[in-house]
Amino acid sequence: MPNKLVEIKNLKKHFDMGKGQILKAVDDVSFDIYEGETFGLVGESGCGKSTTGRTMIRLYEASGGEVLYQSKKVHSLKKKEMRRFNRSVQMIFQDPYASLNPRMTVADLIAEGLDIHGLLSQKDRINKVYELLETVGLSREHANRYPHEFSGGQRQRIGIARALAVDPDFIIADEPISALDVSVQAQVVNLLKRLQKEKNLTYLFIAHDLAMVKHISDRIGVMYLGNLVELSPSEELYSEPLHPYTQALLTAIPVPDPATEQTRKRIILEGEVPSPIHPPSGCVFRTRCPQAMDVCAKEKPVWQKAKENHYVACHLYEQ
Amino acid sequence: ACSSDDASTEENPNEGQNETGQEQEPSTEPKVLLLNNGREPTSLDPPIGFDAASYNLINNFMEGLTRLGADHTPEAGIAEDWDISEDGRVYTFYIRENANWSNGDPVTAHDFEFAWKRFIDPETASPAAFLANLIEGAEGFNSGEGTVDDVMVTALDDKTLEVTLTSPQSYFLNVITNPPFFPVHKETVEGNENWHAEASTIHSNGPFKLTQWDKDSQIIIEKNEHYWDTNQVKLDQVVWKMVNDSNTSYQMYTSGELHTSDVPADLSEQLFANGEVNVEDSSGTMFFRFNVTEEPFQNVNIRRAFSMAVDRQQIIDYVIKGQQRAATAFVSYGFTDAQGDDFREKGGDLISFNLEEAKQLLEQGMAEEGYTALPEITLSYNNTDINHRIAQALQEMLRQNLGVEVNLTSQEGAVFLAAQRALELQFSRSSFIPDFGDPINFLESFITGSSMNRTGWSHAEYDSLIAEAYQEADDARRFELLHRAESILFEESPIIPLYFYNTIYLQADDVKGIVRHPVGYLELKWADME
Amino acid sequence: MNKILDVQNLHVSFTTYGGEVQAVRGVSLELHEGETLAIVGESGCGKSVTAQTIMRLITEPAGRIKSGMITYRNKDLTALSEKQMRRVRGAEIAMIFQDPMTSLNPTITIGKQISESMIKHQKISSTDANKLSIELLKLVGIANPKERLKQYPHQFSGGMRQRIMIAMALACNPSILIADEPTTALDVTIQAQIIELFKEIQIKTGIAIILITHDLGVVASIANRVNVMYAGKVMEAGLVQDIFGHPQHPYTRGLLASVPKLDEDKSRPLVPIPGSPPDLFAPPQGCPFAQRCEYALEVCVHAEPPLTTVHEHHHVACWLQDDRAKGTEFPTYRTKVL
Amino acid sequence: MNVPDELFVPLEKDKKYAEAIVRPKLSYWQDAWQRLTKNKLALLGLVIIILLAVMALAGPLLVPYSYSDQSLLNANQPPSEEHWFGTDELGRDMFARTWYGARISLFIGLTAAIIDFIIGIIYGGISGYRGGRTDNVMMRIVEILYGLPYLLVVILLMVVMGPGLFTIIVALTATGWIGMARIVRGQVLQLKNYEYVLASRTLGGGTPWIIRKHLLPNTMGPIIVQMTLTVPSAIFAEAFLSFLGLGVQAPIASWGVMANDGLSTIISGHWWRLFFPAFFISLTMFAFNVLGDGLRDALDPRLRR
Amino acid sequence: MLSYIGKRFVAMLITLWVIITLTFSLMHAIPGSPFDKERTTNETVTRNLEAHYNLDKPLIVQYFTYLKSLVTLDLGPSISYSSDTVNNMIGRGFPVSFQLGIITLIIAVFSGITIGVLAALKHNGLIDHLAMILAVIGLSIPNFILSTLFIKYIAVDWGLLPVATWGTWKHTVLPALALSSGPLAVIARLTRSNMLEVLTQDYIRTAKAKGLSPFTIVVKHALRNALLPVITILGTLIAGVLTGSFVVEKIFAIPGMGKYFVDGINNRDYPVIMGTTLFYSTLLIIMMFLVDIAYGLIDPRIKLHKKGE
Ligand SMILES: Nc1ncnc2c1ncn2[C@@H]1O[C@H](COP(=O)(O)OP(=O)(O)OP(=O)(O)O)[C@@H](O)[C@H]1O
Ligand SMILES: Nc1ncnc2c1ncn2[C@@H]1O[C@H](COP(=O)(O)OP(=O)(O)OP(=O)(O)O)[C@@H](O)[C@H]1O
Ligand SMILES: [Mg+2]
Ligand SMILES: [Mg+2]
Repeated sequence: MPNKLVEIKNLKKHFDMGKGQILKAVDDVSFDIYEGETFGLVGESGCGKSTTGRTMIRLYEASGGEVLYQSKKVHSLKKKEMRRFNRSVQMIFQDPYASLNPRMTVADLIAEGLDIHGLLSQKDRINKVYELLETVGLSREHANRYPHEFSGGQRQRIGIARALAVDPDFIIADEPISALDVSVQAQVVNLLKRLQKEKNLTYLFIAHDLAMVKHISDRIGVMYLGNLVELSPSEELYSEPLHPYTQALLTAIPVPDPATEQTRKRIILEGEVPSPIHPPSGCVFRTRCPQAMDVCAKEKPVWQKAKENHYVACHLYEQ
Repeated sequence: ACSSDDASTEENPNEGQNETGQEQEPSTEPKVLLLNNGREPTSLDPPIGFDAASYNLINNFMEGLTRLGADHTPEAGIAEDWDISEDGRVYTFYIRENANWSNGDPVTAHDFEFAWKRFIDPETASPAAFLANLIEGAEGFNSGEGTVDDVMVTALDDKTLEVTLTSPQSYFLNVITNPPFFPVHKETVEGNENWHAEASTIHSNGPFKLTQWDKDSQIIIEKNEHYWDTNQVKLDQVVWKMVNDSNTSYQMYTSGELHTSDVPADLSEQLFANGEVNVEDSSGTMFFRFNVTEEPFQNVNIRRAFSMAVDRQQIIDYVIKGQQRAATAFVSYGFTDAQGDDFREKGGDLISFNLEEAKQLLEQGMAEEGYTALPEITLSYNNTDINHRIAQALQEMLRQNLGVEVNLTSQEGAVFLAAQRALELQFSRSSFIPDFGDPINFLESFITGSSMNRTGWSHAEYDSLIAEAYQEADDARRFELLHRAESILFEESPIIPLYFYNTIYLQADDVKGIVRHPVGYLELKWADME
Repeated sequence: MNKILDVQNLHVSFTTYGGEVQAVRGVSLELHEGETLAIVGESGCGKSVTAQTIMRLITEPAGRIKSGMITYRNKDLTALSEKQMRRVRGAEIAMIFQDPMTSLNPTITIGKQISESMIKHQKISSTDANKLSIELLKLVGIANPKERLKQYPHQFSGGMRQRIMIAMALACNPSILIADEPTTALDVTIQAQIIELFKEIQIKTGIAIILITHDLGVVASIANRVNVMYAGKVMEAGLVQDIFGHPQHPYTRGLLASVPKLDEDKSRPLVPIPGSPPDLFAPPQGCPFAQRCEYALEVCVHAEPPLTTVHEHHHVACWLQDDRAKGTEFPTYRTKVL
Repeated sequence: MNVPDELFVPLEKDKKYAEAIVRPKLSYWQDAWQRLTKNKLALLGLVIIILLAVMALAGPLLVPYSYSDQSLLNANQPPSEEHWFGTDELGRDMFARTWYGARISLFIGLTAAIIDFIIGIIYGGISGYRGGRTDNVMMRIVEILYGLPYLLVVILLMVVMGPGLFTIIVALTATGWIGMARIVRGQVLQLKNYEYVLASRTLGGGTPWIIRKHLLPNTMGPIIVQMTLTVPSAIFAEAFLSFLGLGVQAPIASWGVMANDGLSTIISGHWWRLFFPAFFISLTMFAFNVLGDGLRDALDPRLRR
Repeated sequence: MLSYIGKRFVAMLITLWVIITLTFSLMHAIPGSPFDKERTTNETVTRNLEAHYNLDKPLIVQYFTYLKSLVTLDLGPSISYSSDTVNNMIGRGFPVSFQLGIITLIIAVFSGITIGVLAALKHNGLIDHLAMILAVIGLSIPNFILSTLFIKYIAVDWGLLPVATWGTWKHTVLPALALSSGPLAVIARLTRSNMLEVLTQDYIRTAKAKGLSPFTIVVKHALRNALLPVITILGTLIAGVLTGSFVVEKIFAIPGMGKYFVDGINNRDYPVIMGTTLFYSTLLIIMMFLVDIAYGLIDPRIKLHKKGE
């Protein structure tokens, strides 16, 4: 068993919306990430994936629970430790257009981490930038250009190079490919996989495209309305999805094949995702669950082991 | 007397009259004079509104014991006659039987006693209270050292008022033409603390009565039938607007919305050339003060050099352009002595433009002080348009004539005054406008410790001459003392006089008989429109 | 099936600081009654511009139709005056846009936004329009339509907003609905809902749909015919079975290959199309895809490939279709990629 | 189809430039400059400003009169060969005075704009970035400054500091920065949640770093527009200060003061005394506005496509 | 909502208190006193005057006395106009300035927005350039010059309107025009740039796709969203315009309250300084509050209660 790199224990992140309203973006989520693996996190828009990621890297302070990185509590790191943490853990952002400052050169963007930490001399710095550009499949000539001169896929690579610049061990990739074209998505995913192999990186890969997540992840967690509802190795999740939500999610993915599409039966979820300010009682998914039972409204399902390495929170599987 | 003058000068009929007089008989049309008061009067309570904006108004709807006549000397007003004691200190006034308030009540000596004592009362806090200091007991009461009973003003009966002065002062009759000495309607004043805030509670006893007071916008006075001399009053109504912008008031004048106007500085040349401007003497002097406690003006020769290097006529002709008279001394024209001679003309030019002498004096002064170059000199002034121009012209003049570089500093009015009083200014602009018509009012400014001195200059002989003049009952002798004092002032030259004020104004052709006293306030009693 | 829309050889350019962008360079397409035509292609290939040109919505004077004809029911839309065009928009051809978050006016209630075009085109009273709006909201599956009408866009979730957009587009019973990436901004479960909704509506109203997307899965699940665009040109057009079953153009194949499949072994790396599309400021002379094409021939960089017919309804613009290319060592791709 | 047969051979690999970026290589500033030069109106503005600046320096030297030489006999002369812009009420050459005044007015306008800019962005930047309680308190302070009678503040400044250019600048900027601060704050409130700012934070970027590197450069557009509005308002405010004795001291006159002094010429007909200063103020205003508009467009790389 | 208003009210009181205190200190810190005149005064007179207006007491006592009278909303007597009270002055002047101000605002807002919208619609066209020139003129020709020009030509030479003073609607035309030129220019420019921004928004394209006419699009869809920034400046603008302009009121001899702001300070009329400042600040703060509320009305997305933003 490889080492646990990150442990998330009962993590909660609540936003105060004023008027006494509390938005529970992440509500009691626990999972571990092992060294060298890719942990996929999927779920509908707004279910709290990004918030989980951002709380892990301390863009938000946690409202409850804790995040351990290399067994240290992230949210109580001292200033000095925090600087080390900032180098060790990096984030790739969803939107390649919004995540690059349009008024900085590519070199400055990539070297920003180096500059903040004052890591390298001027000469080493530019060499490092060149090296990184080549690593992500761009060329040196690009160093003095501006983000608007690049295509989306290229921009996302710049974002990746920026994350790599400080030699991190752990990268949180928050929907790094959602904004890209299919053909470019593949470019980026291949790059991420290559880098993982070369640098022994650990990823938290957030996305809502299950096909892509399955392709890259070792294990996958499924979130719904601030809760983790299922967690399993990726192959198993597809072959044997347990939670009704996971099942619906899997059938919803359109397959680029007209023949299968015509014969396929979808589980169409009725209605909309409830508001995280007023989540349903008991199981949060019950309002849309095709298999909802009476107990679902009363009791919150417990997080349980269904099989080896396969966890689920659903009353259907409770003994 | 005045109205007949007007009739004689008005002979040639003009076009405007044909137009206005087309349909109606001129006499049936009410005569409404449109005037500009500039701004809201500070108060219509006689002892309080101590400024022209208030007194020009009060002077026309109120009357004191005496009133300035068309010849600018005091004549009988509410008092039809008076006696003066031998020693010149006790005045007994006899009030007219037909002197009435606008509500019909008679004006009594008690009203005067009440009004004057109220005026002097420190509680009233009249800014003009010092004018009463020549009344026995007034100064003491006002400063809190005496009581009201010490004030020697007594109504002997309903129509007789007796006043005792501290010293024989012939200009007393002139002083009491000033509005603070006007009576107030005792009953109203005692009954209503805020009587002076509204037209309805202000009772008039003058040629006009106050009928409407729209604060900040206009004041209307109408002919007062209860006035003892109401037959002399020709106008039916006077509307005073409050236009505080000389360009605007000029524009209103040209479009017929006002009958008189000031002359905007930039236009004066043209208007003078067209002969549209009326010029009348006024009293008061525009001058500059040296601070004799500051270098280099501790030196009298340097001061005199500066003063002589100023070509006053040139500044008047090309900068001010108002046909003022150059000031070659401090006391302005218009004060006649016992012999009927003008004080100024008799006193002559005490300083005048003389470039040669100026240069020589400067050299001499600098040698005395051991200067090779003059210390830095800064001329300060409160920033108004005209001051600004004069200062620049003076600066250039001193540079050309004496080779002296002067810096200019303009300041906000109150800051400037405070600094000047505190003797913080080295060389500064000033002006003097007399409160009553006597040269002593000018000259007492420069006695040691006077709040008007502001030069740091102090001269024992000068002080004693003024003190002596105060006690002198004989006018001829008194004027002599004053002449001597004035020549000392110019031997010492703590000031540079520039010009004597005059009044220049535009006036519609059909308006006649407005009297503008050199010292005193606008007089409409004899005004008329045709 | 009647042809209701016929676009012939459309050229559209934009003048910008950087020069002229030739966004659409000779696109032809046709739409028949009751069918769904999908336009797919990478970002920036001119899908939206084509759609907006049909509606004559491109921003003038920067954007200009340089040549081409758009025939809608025997009317040439390019020749209509702006006023006449306004009668077509919304009433006959309706459009929904990519981003439901920004395409609704944030300061106007959705009720007003829906009824607006009915009041304008059908000259009905606002109370009638209101009733119809309620029906429309029901049609697109929004609960409590009455109350919902009074709410503002920000009070709806993304999926609901997209449905509101659809309701708005359907308001005047148009004969054509152009849907420009209607599901791109939504997540899969909502996307599935919307696709089902489209199908339903088409059955109910017989509307013809032009669906613009780059998600091949969506295309597979709903389209009858597909146009594949690249760099302002149509590369391949055909029935959905042809495109997915027998893709002829290397670009189409590349697109299909780069999509990961759920039931596929993940150790197989994805096959991306290398490189990025050409610059439309200076489009290449020959085939625009040549630089990224694995099978490119010398001819591809020199001359534009002509549109050839593979069989009825299936056309492709590629030199590999030329008989002379058949002799080269590349096998013509005929097997199923799935 | 007349395509030669020999072209039907595989394309050589090195002819493919798959990853190349075909767009012309331009740095941010080159790009901005190019856009600016394409904007004729903006260029015109720039040229006018340069000309005004040159004339401010050289103008007074072109005539044999200094700004202070009086010739009382020659007062109020209309423009002529001798006096190109006529003479003023003391017979001084308006041409020399106008260009001498340009020095003062342009200097004051620019300096005030720059200082407003500096204080405004620091204050607005902090207020917006910190948000919450800090922002609340800082905005209340702004309200207080708005509420205080400016005249009193200015008089106090004059008394404490005495007249002079420095005091003028202090007085102009005492409240002048507020507008700028509010604009910057509004922008920063919006920008601070952008992903590139978050990215910088995950890299360990502190507040000053983020404000300097990310927030400010992206707020330049509205800031520039605000700055262009500051220039003329500072020019007039100086005239007002001069009335309180705070302005430059006579006989030097700024445009604002000359325009003030020339007011009554509307009636007297000595139009040149008002026209020239007013015209040049308008021209400055115009130039800065069109240049500002152009700059705002030029600095926004999104407008490229 | 109520608690929100309550909180804002408390904040407003605190802000006002700070303003009062600072103004009080400032006005006593500058040289000069209400009784300093060029004209002769002597010490006794000054002393009597000071006693009369309670200025002989220590400053701290004066300060608390003032605060105490404020509780009863009594702003005290004027010193320079001794038969007047500050309450009366404001009560008299404000309605006049208010009337003029409202007309000014109507002109400025309506024409400003119209011009701005037209300029945006004809971006870089003739109207746009004309509007730009108009804005430049509006911003660079101060209202005192405009006022004088108007009087000279419109009133005197052409005789169309009265020269000055206050009374009928005719008297309001020229000053309102002069006053509105600056704000008009600012609003026009703001509207134009926001309109340009809004017109590129997706929802405008949606509206076009519905076949709506340009007029409907602008009025119903674009304007509202373009007005937010205009609303922002309206807060301070309204407070400024409604309390009158010293210069314009002086030139047109209008009995508004603008002059008290300046005269009060020139005369060192302490109660007037305090009263006008207090009045203006209160109005200003209320306006700013109303602007916040207007935001919410114009844009339903903006919530008053939202923290931090
Ligand atoms: N800073 C914030 N303040 C208030 N609410 C927030 C904030 N950030 C996120 N939320 C709310 O928290 C919930 C979870 O948001 P989050 O961004 O984590 O979702 P997500 O799963 O990443 O969705 P997406 O796939 O759309 O990115 C949402 O309801 C969101 O509105
Ligand atoms: N208003 C415009 N001005 C200049 N260029 C434009 C404009 N609109 C579109 N373009 C250019 O035209 C080309 C085609 O754009 P279009 O929006 O049609 O792409 P698309 O296929 O819809 O892409 P996406 O999938 O990203 O929506 C792009 O290169 C784009 O940059
Ligand atoms: Mg997210
Ligand atoms: Mg598109």
